[in-house]
Amino acid sequence: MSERPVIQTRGLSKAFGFLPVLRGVDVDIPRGQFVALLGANGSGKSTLLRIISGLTKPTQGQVTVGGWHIPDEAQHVRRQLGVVSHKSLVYPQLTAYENLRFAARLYALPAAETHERVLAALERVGLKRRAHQLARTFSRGMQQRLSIARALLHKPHILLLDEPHTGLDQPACATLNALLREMHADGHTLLMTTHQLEHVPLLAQRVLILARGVLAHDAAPESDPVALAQTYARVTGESIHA
Amino acid sequence: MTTPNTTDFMLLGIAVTLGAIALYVLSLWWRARSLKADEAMLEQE
Amino acid sequence: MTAASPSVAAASAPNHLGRLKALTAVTAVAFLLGLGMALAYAGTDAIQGNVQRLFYFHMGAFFGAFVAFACTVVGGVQYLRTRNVKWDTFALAGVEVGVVLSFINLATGSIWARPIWNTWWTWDPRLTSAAVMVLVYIAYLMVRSGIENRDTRHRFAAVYGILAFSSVVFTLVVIRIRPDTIHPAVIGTGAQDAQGGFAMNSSMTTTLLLNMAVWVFLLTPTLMWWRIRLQNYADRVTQRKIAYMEQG
Amino acid sequence: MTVFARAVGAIFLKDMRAEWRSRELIGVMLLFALLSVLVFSFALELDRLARREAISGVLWVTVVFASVLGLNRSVAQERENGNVDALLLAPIPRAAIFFGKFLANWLFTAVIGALLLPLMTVLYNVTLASLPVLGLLLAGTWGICVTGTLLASMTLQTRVGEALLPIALLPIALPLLLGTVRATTGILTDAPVNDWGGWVGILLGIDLFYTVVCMAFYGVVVEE
Repeated sequence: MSERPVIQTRGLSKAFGFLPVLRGVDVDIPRGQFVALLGANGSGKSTLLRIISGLTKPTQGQVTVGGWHIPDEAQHVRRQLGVVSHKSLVYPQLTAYENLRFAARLYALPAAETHERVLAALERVGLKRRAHQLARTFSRGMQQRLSIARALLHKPHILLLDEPHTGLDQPACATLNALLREMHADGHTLLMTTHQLEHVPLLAQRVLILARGVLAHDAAPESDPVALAQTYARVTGESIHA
Repeated sequence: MTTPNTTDFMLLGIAVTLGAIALYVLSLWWRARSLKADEAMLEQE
Repeated sequence: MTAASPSVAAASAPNHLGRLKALTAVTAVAFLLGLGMALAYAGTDAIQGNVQRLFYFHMGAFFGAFVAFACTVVGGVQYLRTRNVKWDTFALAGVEVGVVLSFINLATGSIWARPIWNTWWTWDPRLTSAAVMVLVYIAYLMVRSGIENRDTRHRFAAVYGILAFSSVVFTLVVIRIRPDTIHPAVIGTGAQDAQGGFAMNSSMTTTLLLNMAVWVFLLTPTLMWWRIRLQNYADRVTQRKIAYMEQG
Repeated sequence: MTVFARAVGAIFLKDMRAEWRSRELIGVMLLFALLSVLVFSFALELDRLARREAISGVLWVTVVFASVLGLNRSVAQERENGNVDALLLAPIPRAAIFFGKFLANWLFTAVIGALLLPLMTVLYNVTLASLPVLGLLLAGTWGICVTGTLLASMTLQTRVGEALLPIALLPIALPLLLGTVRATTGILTDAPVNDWGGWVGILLGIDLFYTVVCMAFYGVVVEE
């Protein structure tokens, strides 16, 4: 691959006090790839995502995102990143429209375009009709869609998703997956952690498994969730139902 | 004018001063002792 | 443990126990010398009597506490710059020793005030401020103990330790800028309505200087050093516990 | 408009709008302040002279505890849905996040204080509703909110949570309180400016110091 990876880590380590969480992680993610990051609770996958997004400082090692160094050049990275978490990252007291307009101001989007772009983003996630309802009245799935609209508003080319399926029912998961596939088709680079293995073969091109703070598995996903669950159990020593 | 007899207060003050330092040193010793006990337990297992 | 965290380096720092014991012996001798001078060498104050002798420890304890709390600021700033745990330990030792010394400062002041001001305590700005100073640092210890994540604890402690120093500075300056305190300023000019001030003769000055030196340069560093040793020991034990749990 | 000012404005306006919708901060703070003033008026059966000496204490204790309630809520709102992460992910300086939150908190606290002035003027028959006292109120609440916003961001990350804020904040804010209470009492008792002017100087100095330190340290407090 001639192009430099969009996300690259070298010897990445993180310890919380004496407790090592990551112990030397090397990952290369090329542009446009959809990567699923798996691992047991406490395996460090959320920490890895937070380090890449610049929210957590690594103890040791190098991270570059889009060629910029983290955390020293994090301000250049932030515009390229959209982050969706299992927390909704929206204000319940504000309407969907107001939430996005606030995000637009934080990202200093041109004021003249804000209105159009907010409506376009709401349209994309199917919330346009609800633009002026309070986010508090939204179901979990709708909040998650609003969260995705928020993450996409400034047109980032990298999406980091920290367990986006948590708390969603079946139809909401399906809507989310459809949106994610669309992002991927658009050429976004996606890095997603999840506990629900059944979504992985539908979405990801590549599966990484973290175990005890190191990268223990790196391959294309098995097309069958059951086979993936077996791989997962073998690598992490922990069974998970698919 | 005669100098008042305030020796009792002086002695009380010195006792409090020495007592406070002694108590702190004792607390250091006490904490070190309980750490030693922890360490010994780790060694046993 | 593959990730060599700075804490590991701090925990395995050279021991220096011999030097610390020597320092402790010197401190003990010097402290007794200071005590002896305060009791036997310094002249008796004609107006206040023997209780005035407490003043040597009262001042010594305050400036010892001042130095200890200043160490907390240095430790906090250095920790935030380097993220080396040894600076956090330094800052913590400063707080604990400072609290003990400022307690001595308050207690001796209060005991002196009983015969001289005819009250144990008065809500004078400086006294209030000195009492608040102790409370700030007790709050520091409480904030610390409320945080389980070690890195977070060190960061918050550093920030709080730096903010807390404002109370120390406030205690020092309040007597100079506020005329309505009754606390006497022994050095320099103080409030007009200060009560209980006294003139110092040469034996008193010598005793004061010696005691200040002992409290600031010997007692405070010795106590802090022991406290740092204890913390390093505690960190080693914690590390071993974690290593043990990781195996099991 | 600089990045800093734009971000501060956006966060401040966002807080105003959210508060306009829910009224949860102002409502709780105001109710607490009213109750506190009433309880004090029963508890301290003050004669006319003693009232003028003690009233600034009643005012300031009430304002500080009301601000603690507001600060805890305001910072907790950012943590509930992980919103503080969204703020930290945006391409804006950390200090701008802090300053925006602080401005909103300051406004809420100052509004509560400003409402108390005429109320206490009526209840205690002491002329609190005057421009010098209002000025002191703005300066005093500035320092309390600037340290309070920083400390609430810290204490809400601890095990003890909301209960720790008053313990951490009160001793740090005490130099401010001592200054404001003494200056307010000075104004109320018609003392010459020389007697209490020094306290105003201390107050402004501490405000400035706390503002600089807290803005500088906010990044350290929210990073992980």
